[in-house]
Parts: sequence; structure tokens; C-alpha cells
Amino acid sequence: MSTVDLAVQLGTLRLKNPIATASGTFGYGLEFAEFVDLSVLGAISIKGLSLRPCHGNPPPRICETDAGMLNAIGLQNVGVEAFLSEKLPELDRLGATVIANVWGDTEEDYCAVVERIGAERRIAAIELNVSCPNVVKGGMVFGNDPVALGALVRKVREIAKRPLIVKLSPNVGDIVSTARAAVDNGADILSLINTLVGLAIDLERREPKIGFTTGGLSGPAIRHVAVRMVWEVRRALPKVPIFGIGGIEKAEDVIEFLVAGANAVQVGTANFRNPSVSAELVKGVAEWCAAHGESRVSNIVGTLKTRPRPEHTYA
Amino acid sequence: MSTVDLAVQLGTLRLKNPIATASGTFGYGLEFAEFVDLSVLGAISIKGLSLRPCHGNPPPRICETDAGMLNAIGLQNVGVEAFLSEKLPELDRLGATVIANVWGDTEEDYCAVVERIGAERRIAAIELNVSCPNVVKGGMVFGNDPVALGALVRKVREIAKRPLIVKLSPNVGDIVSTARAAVDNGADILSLINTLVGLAIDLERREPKIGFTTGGLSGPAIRHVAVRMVWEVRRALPKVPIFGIGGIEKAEDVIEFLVAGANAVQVGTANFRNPSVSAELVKGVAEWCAAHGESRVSNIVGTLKTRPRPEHTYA
Amino acid sequence: MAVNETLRVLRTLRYDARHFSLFLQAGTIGPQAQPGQFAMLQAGDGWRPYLRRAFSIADVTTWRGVPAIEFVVKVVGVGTETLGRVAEGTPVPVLGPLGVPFPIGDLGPGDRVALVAGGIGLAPLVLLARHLSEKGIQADLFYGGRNESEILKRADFERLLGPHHCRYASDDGSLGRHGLVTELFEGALAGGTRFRRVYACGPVPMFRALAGILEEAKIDGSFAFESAMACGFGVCLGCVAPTADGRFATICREGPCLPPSAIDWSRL
Amino acid sequence: MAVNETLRVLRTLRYDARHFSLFLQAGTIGPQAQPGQFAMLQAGDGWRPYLRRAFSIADVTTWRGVPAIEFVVKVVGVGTETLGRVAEGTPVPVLGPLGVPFPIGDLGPGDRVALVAGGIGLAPLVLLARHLSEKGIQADLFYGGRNESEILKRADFERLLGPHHCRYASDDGSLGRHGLVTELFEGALAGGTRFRRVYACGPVPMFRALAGILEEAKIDGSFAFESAMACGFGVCLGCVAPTADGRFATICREGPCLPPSAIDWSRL
Ligand SMILES: Cc1cc2nc3c(=O)[nH]c(=O)nc-3n(C[C@H](O)[C@H](O)[C@H](O)COP(=O)(O)OP(=O)(O)OC[C@H]3O[C@@H](n4cnc5c(N)ncnc54)[C@H](O)[C@@H]3O)c2cc1C
Ligand SMILES: Cc1cc2nc3c(=O)[nH]c(=O)nc-3n(C[C@H](O)[C@H](O)[C@H](O)COP(=O)(O)OP(=O)(O)OC[C@H]3O[C@@H](n4cnc5c(N)ncnc54)[C@H](O)[C@@H]3O)c2cc1C
Ligand SMILES: Cc1cc2nc3c(=O)[nH]c(=O)nc-3n(C[C@H](O)[C@H](O)[C@H](O)COP(=O)(O)O)c2cc1C
Ligand SMILES: Cc1cc2nc3c(=O)[nH]c(=O)nc-3n(C[C@H](O)[C@H](O)[C@H](O)COP(=O)(O)O)c2cc1C
Ligand code: FES
Ligand code: FES
Repeated sequence: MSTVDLAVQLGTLRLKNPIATASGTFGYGLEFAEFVDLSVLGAISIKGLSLRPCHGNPPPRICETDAGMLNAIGLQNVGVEAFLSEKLPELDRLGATVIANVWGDTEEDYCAVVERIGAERRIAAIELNVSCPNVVKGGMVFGNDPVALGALVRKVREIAKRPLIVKLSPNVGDIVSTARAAVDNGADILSLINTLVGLAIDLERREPKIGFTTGGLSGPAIRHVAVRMVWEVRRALPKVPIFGIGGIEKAEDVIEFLVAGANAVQVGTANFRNPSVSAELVKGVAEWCAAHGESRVSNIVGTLKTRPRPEHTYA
Repeated sequence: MSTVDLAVQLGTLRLKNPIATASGTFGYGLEFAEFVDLSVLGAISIKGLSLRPCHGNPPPRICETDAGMLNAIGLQNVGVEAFLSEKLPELDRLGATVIANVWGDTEEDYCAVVERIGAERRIAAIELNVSCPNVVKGGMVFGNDPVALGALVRKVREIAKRPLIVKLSPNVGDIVSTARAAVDNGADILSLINTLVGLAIDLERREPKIGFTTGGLSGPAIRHVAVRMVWEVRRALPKVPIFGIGGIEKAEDVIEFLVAGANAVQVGTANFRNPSVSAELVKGVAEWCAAHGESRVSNIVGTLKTRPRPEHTYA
Repeated sequence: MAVNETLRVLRTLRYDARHFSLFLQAGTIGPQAQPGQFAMLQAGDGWRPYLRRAFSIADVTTWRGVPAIEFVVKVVGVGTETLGRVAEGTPVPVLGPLGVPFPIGDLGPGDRVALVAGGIGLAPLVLLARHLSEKGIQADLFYGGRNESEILKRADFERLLGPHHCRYASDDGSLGRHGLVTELFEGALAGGTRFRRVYACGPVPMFRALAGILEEAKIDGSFAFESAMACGFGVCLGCVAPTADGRFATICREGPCLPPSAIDWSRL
Repeated sequence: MAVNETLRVLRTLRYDARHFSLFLQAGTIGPQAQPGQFAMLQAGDGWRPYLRRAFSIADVTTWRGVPAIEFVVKVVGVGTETLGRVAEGTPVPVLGPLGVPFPIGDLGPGDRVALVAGGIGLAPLVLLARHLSEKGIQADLFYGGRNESEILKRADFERLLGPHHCRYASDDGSLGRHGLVTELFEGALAGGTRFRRVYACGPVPMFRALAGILEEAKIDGSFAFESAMACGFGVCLGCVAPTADGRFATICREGPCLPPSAIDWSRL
């Protein structure tokens, strides 16, 4: 197993392996230090940061669904300032590769957070969350509209001093359009997907189970939608580095995303079910590669063989 | 239980109860006659008909996923002619309320099928499938684009002599836009949702598990996305009659769709798991109503109470 | 007429870690079942796996005096694993009997037929052997597997057909001929045995080879095909195979037992 | 320090159709557990239900000499149903001990406290009663339920606290006072009993009433809150409750044991 080369390169971002954790599902990383050696992970994307600390949405914020869950946390976070001063030094000490997931209500808000991060070397990359469905402003407003998204990415790119990841929303008619808008305006890397918008109802009260009414659907239920979108973007934009995200639970799920065209993945909801899952996946992927005679995990990326699609034949 | 009034009215279409079956999951109805008394169902939407018989896609056509399945059948069907002469008389004899689900590669194809059905009284309504993700032409081309959809619906409306249902695709950024395009151009009723596009990969072969590459995701995995879309359309278009579709398995799932704003539902993939499920749901919904003191099922429709959505509060 | 009913587990008989027989109450399905037909079983609580699974009705028999259906199962994934763990008395939703059986109505005493099984493909051939033997039709079994432990229910076959009419092949030589079951069968043909019809169930490569042999030798065949199935009764159109007349046929309803000549082997 | 480990089922003890105790191996979680802490248990194979479920560590004890953790569970849905059916020996993934325990370090002999339980809210109070009794602190139990069969583990409480220190209330009068547990508790206050602190676990209406009583009487309180949880260790931010200082606090990490004054009851 030591013979498998797990390193992956996403533009200028080099990761020791393709297993990262997804924003909002890994806290600030430190909460996981009891369960996982953070230094063994490819990267960790921390809970979405805003300029000022944010209280988030009133509860209830989560509910379980078949093979997944809905959430509308509303981006509660300690703010970029507290993160940099209180969390980042400890993350650095623990050897974590940190991706700062950031958001704002307006272009200015986004830019202010990115500006504050500046050239901070302990942050490996910045991930723009333009796809959160659980807030009234910002969030999906950008993620749904290639023009607004392009303008935002361009502004941020001008000031960002770290590699720039743009995290796309799956709640679109054509993922390639938003992907292209992000890349054409300076995104170095794409992350996909964020959650699908869903609604669950408490029948006794005839009220939404989530206080915000709708919530974001995550977990295995969405995995094949995510794999499809990764594949579509990989086909349309053969060169862009991609983080594949959505419903990853097992090593095979990671490989599925890599074969579809992701260069690395982020593990989300599975961290709640099993806080050690990310480190287990690093081992699992190495074992899968060894068992399948793959000496470099990056060789797997984008190896899906597709057949030409048939048109109808009529009798 | 005999005291619960299950009848629902969708425009001019009156159904004895809100449980219909979804196209492509109930064959031509006759295959179910061994398991279900077809006359107890609100309606059955039969497998999508085209003008000429169609062979469909090469296998493999299906694969199981977490809480659902992918399919790319490719609209294999006997053609409208054989349906009308060989299946419809028997369905009529069995007391089934028949919805003819139809499709075509072009506007002309759609119109030809609808023309052939004409004023056939044994067909209670025509359902335009503008949302099939599993064919190269037609299908989602219409379902994704409000302008193309509007033009198609307008043409069909001019010649259709039966109530016209338009079945919407969930693979869009804004379901309200396509819903509005359909209604503004003459749709009497909307059905939502069709399947979400997904991709699953056979890792040993590095090939899609589905011959068509992608397939449509159905089953409980998509239910909360469907409920959300029904609710969005209900809010935007308070008067349009709606069939809610997606992952229905239990009586509670039916009630959830009704509360969200559907006037009736269609049961899909669950028919494969349990061919008697549709009739069981008719009983189950009556029981739910009785247990909850609802004397008319139509009183439940659109009773979701929502709260105003909070904006962020910052510390 | 297919029935959707719930049948209790009478007994699970393990052959090894990967193979077992599951005995369910016969219900109203058992008495109707014809050789080659199958049933759709729900494994577990129906959530994982989500869909039912198809299994050949291997035998209709009794267990401690109670009428039973027997399924012979190879563990390959979540559904078969779950079924292998069910406790006695567990209710299992079953839909069956389904599909077109092996054609045997045209046979009578004096006819001689062959049964060709590959791996778990033995399953539908047990009930077939029983029916053939009851009708006094002579049948020879050619049964191949990876190794001895993959060649199941030999005692049943030998009792029903006679030990001399059961021949085995294994990939590793641990039982019978070292090699493929199709070679075993070809050997019999070369030795001059004449068969009115060949019934077969096994993996696609075996089918492909056998179809060639039968075409060449102009012998009638009936193969019990497999395919991933969502419904099992002809409505999802998911289980199709390409046919010689350019269509796609549902394996669950037009099959599973089809003559090899019905299939377009080049597109399979 | 919380541990993610797999512990085997030692025993399931059924009280009635809706209530049972589950005894797991103590593992490394048991010896660390403080009263009021909880654990996240995976029920079934982890697919249905999908998320783990939170249960108070009701007691740390032994079963046939083997160190054990006890959970007392009320069946309300798929997860608790599944847990109630697990066979002895089944491995259960457990994450714990989690959360802020009941504060007891500042108490000593001579202090007198009250435990107020509503329904399944008894769970965290058993281990609390054990620790208090070991420290020689006098505690009175006020325990209410819908009826006699909802008032569990009375023998344990009576052994630990003394029978005279255990009082019950039931909605239907089948055990103890006919009425609410908060009325029972108010009766004791009115009778002149003075408590240094009140520990409570129960449904929100009980909490709400009790918070009012304690505020009025200026008695310190520690309530073990519940909330739907996805992770149990402070990372999903799903389990929050509104706080008096205008924030949202995670019940799993800042709680579950919080003073009632920390909560903004008007927004709860
Ligand atoms: C008509 C019919 C009769 C059958 N009779 C028997 C029988 O008597 N005994 C028996 O053990 N098996 C039989 N099978 C095969 C059996 O249905 C599959 O082994 C089973 O569905 C696998 O389910 P799983 O959840 O264990 O595996 P999964 O986790 O679903 O899949 C594991 C592997 O098996 C493959 N697979 C899945 N379904 C099928 C299928 N239907 N056919 C072939 N490969 C499949 C998958 O591609 C995958 O590689 C029959 C199949 C059909 C269609
Ligand atoms: C810190 C903590 C400690 C707990 N300790 C115990 C205990 O010792 N014994 C015990 O029986 N239960 C305890 N609970 C409650 C227990 O977690 C829930 O009963 C359980 O999650 C329900 O799971 P289910 O799958 O059976 O029900 P579901 O099918 O998930 O839900 C059934 C019903 O229960 C409600 N529900 C779901 N989760 C919770 C929850 N976490 N809290 C309150 N209601 C919920 C749902 O809204 C629904 O109405 C505790 C909860 C927390 C947060
Ligand atoms: C509780 C929760 C909170 C989340 N918060 C964020 C966030 O702050 N920023 C972000 O970009 N994505 C957020 N996400 C989305 C995840 O990062 C991920 O894209 C999504 O959950 C799909 O992956 P999964 O199915 O593996 O969970 C959140 C998801 C969950 C479940
Ligand atoms: C195998 C299969 C075939 C389908 N064929 C059609 C079709 O011909 N026409 C159509 O409008 N929808 C078709 N659908 C979509 C269903 O009618 C339904 O919209 C979808 O499956 C979601 O509902 P469900 O989750 O209950 O299955 C098909 C779905 C499946 C699973
Ligand atoms: S399995 Fe559904 S048609 Fe054959
Ligand atoms: S349950 Fe996840 S933060 Fe509390």
C-alpha cells in the first residue's frame, strides 16, 4: 500500500491525497481532532466564514430523510476574525491543510472576507460558497445565475491571494453554464455540488420540519446527481480541477467521483454519522488502488468510458 | 371511513380519489390487474406513447441506488395505435381512469399523437411528457427551456380535445418558470416531477451502469425535492391543478404532497417494489383522513403553514 | 396467475459462506410454480436493498411436513447477504410465480434431453429435473462450477436423474472434468448422444458458447436468462435483451426461458 | 475525551411494548461517563435510520460481571424501534461520552437537591442519583409520567435515594399524585423543603413550567435538554436552542445540561 501514490494536484494546490472534508460538516476541524489525525487528510474545508460572526437560522435546522438529511443552518459561524486568531493556529499546529470556505450577502461582503484572509499562507485555498440555499440573501442568488456569478468571481479573483475555489449549486438547469462562468472569470478550482433544495413537512402541525421552510438535501440520496454533474463539467471543461462532493460514504464512492472526472473529493454528511470516516477513506482509497493495480490515484481521474448515445429506433 | 370524501377535482378532471399511478411505472395498467382492482384508483398514467412503436434504449437500462433507482428505458412503447386498439378497450372494461402520457421528438410528433387521440372519451386526460431525460431528442429539450416549452404547449393545446396535463422536469434552475410557461400557454394541469438526471459507474469496467450513460433518478431519494417544487409552484400559481410525483411509498407521503399543494399524486417506482401499493394507498389515505378528522381529502390541499424567512443576524 | 403474498421463512440451509438454500412457506405460489419460473423477494425491511430481487423457484417441496418453496442463492451483494441472514419465521414479501417456464409440455417418455448448468444456474434446473423425472423423460445433467463447492445439490440431481446421468466439470479440476461445462457437453455430443432439447442456465459466456454449439448441431434449446430487474412482471421495461428480430424483449415476462435463437447475441 | 467505538449488546430488558433498557459493553466510554452526558448510537446497519440517535447514559453498571452502560429508551420511531430489536452480541457503533454533564462538583454532604423527571426524562437522572448518593448528597426525586407504566426504574431510584425521597405523579392517577410533576414539586417547596439545586429532564412544557418556578423561588437549576441531532459533537450546528444572550447554543456541545436561565424561553 505504501506503493500507491495518493497525491493529487488541483492547479497550484497539491494535496497529499484526494480526501478532503466538506464545509459545514467538519466544523472548524478542531472538533474532529479527537477522532481523526487531521494531518492525514488531503484537506479540510471549514464551516463557511463571513466577515462578522453570524447567528444562523432559528431551529429546527435539520431533519433526517431517506438516505440523507435536510439542513438549513443559515451559515452560523464565528466570523473570519475569530477563525484566524482562535482556530487557525491550532489547525496549523495539528498539520491540517485548511480550505477557508467563505460567503457574504453582497459582492462587497465576499470581497471583505477574502481581503481579510489576504496572503495567509496557513490557508491553502479559499472556497467561495455561492450556492447556499439556506439564506435569504447571497447564496443561491449568485449560484443560480451565470452572469451574477461571473461578476462576483471576477471581483474576488482580483483581490484573492490564494488559490480560488468556486463551489457550485446543483439547483440549476445547466451546471456547465455556471461552471464556465466561474472558470472564465478566474476560478482556479470548482467544487460541486452543494445541497439540493428540499422541503419536508411535519404532518401533525402542517408546518415545515425545518424552521427556514426549505433545507438543503445531502447524503447518499444526492450522490448520483453529483457524479453526473462532475462528469458533465469534466467533459465540457477538460482542464479545470474539480472537487467532487455529494453523498460519499465508502471508498468506492470516492473512486466513482474520480472516474467521473473529479481530481479530489470532499466528504460531507458522512462525518456526522461516523466522525472517523475521512481518515478511514484515505486508507480505503489506498487499498482500492492497491487491489486494482493502480499505483497513482491521479491516473484514475476522468477514466470513464462512455458509449455514443443511441437515438430512438422505431419499429 | 366511508365518511371520508376522497374525490378531487383538477380543473375539469374529476378523480374518485387523489391516488394515480405514474407513467412508465404502471405499464399499460393491464399488467397490474392481477394485483390491483384498477377501478379503485384515481387514475393511471400509462407508459409514454409515441406515434410509432419505439424500441427504446439498449440495456442495461436500470440500476439500484440508495433509496431509489436510475433508469434510461428510452421510452420503449407499443405506439399510440396499438394502445388504442389493443389496450384501451380492456382498460375501459376494467373501469380504469386512463391518462395518456405522450411524447415525441419534435413538435409535429407530439401533435400527431395528440391528434390521433382526438376526442377519445375513454382517455380522461393527455399528459405531455416534456421532461424525459433519457432520450437524445425531444424530452428535456422542451422541459428545460420555458420558451420551447411554451411554444409546444400552445401548439398541442390548439388540437387537444381532452384535458391537457404538462409534466415538468426537475432538472431546471427555476421550476416556476417552466410551470408558468406551460400554464400561460394552455396547460390545464401540471404534473411534477419527472426524474433527476444521475450517473452511476461500474468501477470494475469504468463504464456507466446505464447503457445510455445517465439515467433518471426516482424513488424516496427525490421525494423532498419534489415536495419543494410542488410547494413553489403552488405558491406562484395558486389556481393551477397539480399532480405531485416523486418517491411516494406511504400514505403519509401522499398527505405531505397534498399539504404542500398537490391536488392529487402519482405513485411511481413504489409500484415495482410492491405492485399492490397504489390500492393500499387509497385505503391508507382514507384512514389517515379519518384518524385526523378530515372529512374531505381536498380540504388538505395547500394547507402548509410557513413562517416568514429570517435574514441573517450578526453578533 | 402471479400472487403478491408474504411467506414465512421455514429454514435456511448453508452450503458454504457464499451459498445457501432458503425455504419459504409454499403459499399459493408454490403449487402454481412451473420449472424455470422465478419470484421477486424483498430482502430486509425493503430499504436496503430498495428493490426486490429475482430468484428462480428451485424446488417445490416440504420442510417438516410443511409445503415449501426452495430458493438456492449465491451471495453476491447486499440483497443476497441480507436474505442469507433472515431468521426462521421472518415474513418475506414474495411476488410469483413469474415468467415463461421451460417448455416441457411437448415431451414424453422416450424423449431424451440435457440440462446444462453453470454455477448458480443450477437453481431452476432442480424443479425441472423433478418434473422431467415425474414425466419419465430421460435427462442428462452437465453441471460446471469454479470448484467442487460451487457445484450444489448433487444428491438431489443424482436421485432424480440417476447418478450416471449427472456429469460435472470444474475450473480447478476439484470435481469431474477439469474445464468448462460446455466442453463436457460437447464431449457427450461427440460421443453420439442425441438430445431432443437442451435446457440451460448459467453465465452469459456459457450461454454464448452453448448457443453456438446448439445452432451447429441443430438442437433445440431453452435458456433461462438473467438480467437486472426492477419489477419482475413486465412493466418497468428495465430487464430487456436484444432479440434476433431487432427488438428488445423483457426477460421477466417474455422470458426468462427463451430459445437461444430468439436472442441477438451480437448485441447482447 | 469522546470515543468512537463499537460496543456489543449485552442484554435488552423490556419494560413494556414502548420502553426498554439496552445494556452495552462499557468499552472506554463507560468509565469516563458523567451524569447528564449522552452517546450517539447507530441503530441497524446505518441506512435506515441514516443518522445516529442520541441517548442519555442512564447508568454505568455491570451485567453478569461485565462492565456495562445502560440506556433507557422509549420507542418513538424507526431508530428506537430498530434498537429495541437488536440481538445480544450485536455490535453497535457508539460515540461518547458527549456533552456537558450536570454540575455536581460544587456539592457536598449537607446539600440537598431535587431531581425532576418527566416521562423518559428519567434516563440521565439514574446515574446522577448514583453519583449523588455516593457523594452523600441528599436528593429528592419528583417523577411524573402519563401512567404507572411510564414511570420506570423506581426500584433503582428508591434504593439509591431512599423510598421516602421518591415521589411520583401520573396524568391518570395510576401512581402517586394525580396530576403534573411540577405540581408535585411545587407542593414540596410549599411544604418548606429547600433545595440547593434542581436537576431536571423532561418535555419542553415541563421545562417551561419548572423554569418559571425556579426563577420565582430563586433556585439554581440544571436542565438536560433534547433536540434533534445530526452529529452530537458540535459540528453540524443543527441542534441549537435560542439563548438568553441572543445567540443559538448547540445542545450537544454547550449542553445538554444548561441552567434554565441560559435559554430564551420566549423563542424556544
Ligand atoms: C430470473 C432470475 C432468476 C435468478 N435466480 C437466481 C437464483 O436462483 N439464485 C441466485 O443466487 N441468483 C439468482 N438470480 C440473480 C439474483 O437476482 C442476483 O444475484 C441478485 O439480484 C443480486 O442481488 P444483491 O443485492 O445480492 O447484489 P447487488 O448488490 O445488487 O449486485 C451485486 C453484483 O451482482 C450483479 N447483479 C445484480 N443483480 C443481478 C441480476 N439480476 N442478475 C445478474 N447479476 C446481477 C451486480 O451487477 C453486481 O455486480 C436470478 C436473477 C434473475 C433475473
Ligand atoms: C441529548 C439527548 C439525550 C436523549 N436521551 C434519551 C434517552 O435516554 N432515552 C430515550 O428514549 N430518548 C432519548 N433522547 C431522544 C431520542 O434521541 C429520540 O427519541 C430518538 O432520536 C428518536 O429516534 P427515532 O428514530 O426512534 O424516531 P424518529 O423516527 O426520528 O422520530 C419520531 C419522533 O420523535 C421526534 N424526535 C426525533 N428525534 C428527537 C430528539 N432527538 N429529541 C426529541 N424528539 C425527537 C421526531 O420529531 C418524531 O416526532 C435523547 C435525545 C437527546 C438529544
Ligand atoms: C449541516 C450542513 C452544513 C453545511 N454548511 C455548508 C457551508 O457552510 N458552506 C458550504 O459551502 N457548504 C455547506 N454544506 C454543504 C456541504 O459542504 C456539501 O456540499 C453537501 O452537504 C453535499 O455533500 P454530502 O452529501 O457529502 O453531505 C453544508 C452541509 C450540511 C449537511
Ligand atoms: C422505469 C421508469 C420509466 C418511466 N417512464 C416514464 C414515461 O414514459 N413518461 C413519463 O412521463 N415519466 C416516466 N417516468 C417518470 C415517472 O413517471 C415519475 O415521474 C418518476 O419516476 C418520479 O416518481 P417516483 O419517484 O415515484 O418513481 C418513468 C420512471 C421510471 C422509474
Ligand atoms: S423487470 Fe421490469 S420489465 Fe422486466
Ligand atoms: S448535533 Fe450537531 S451540533 Fe449539535
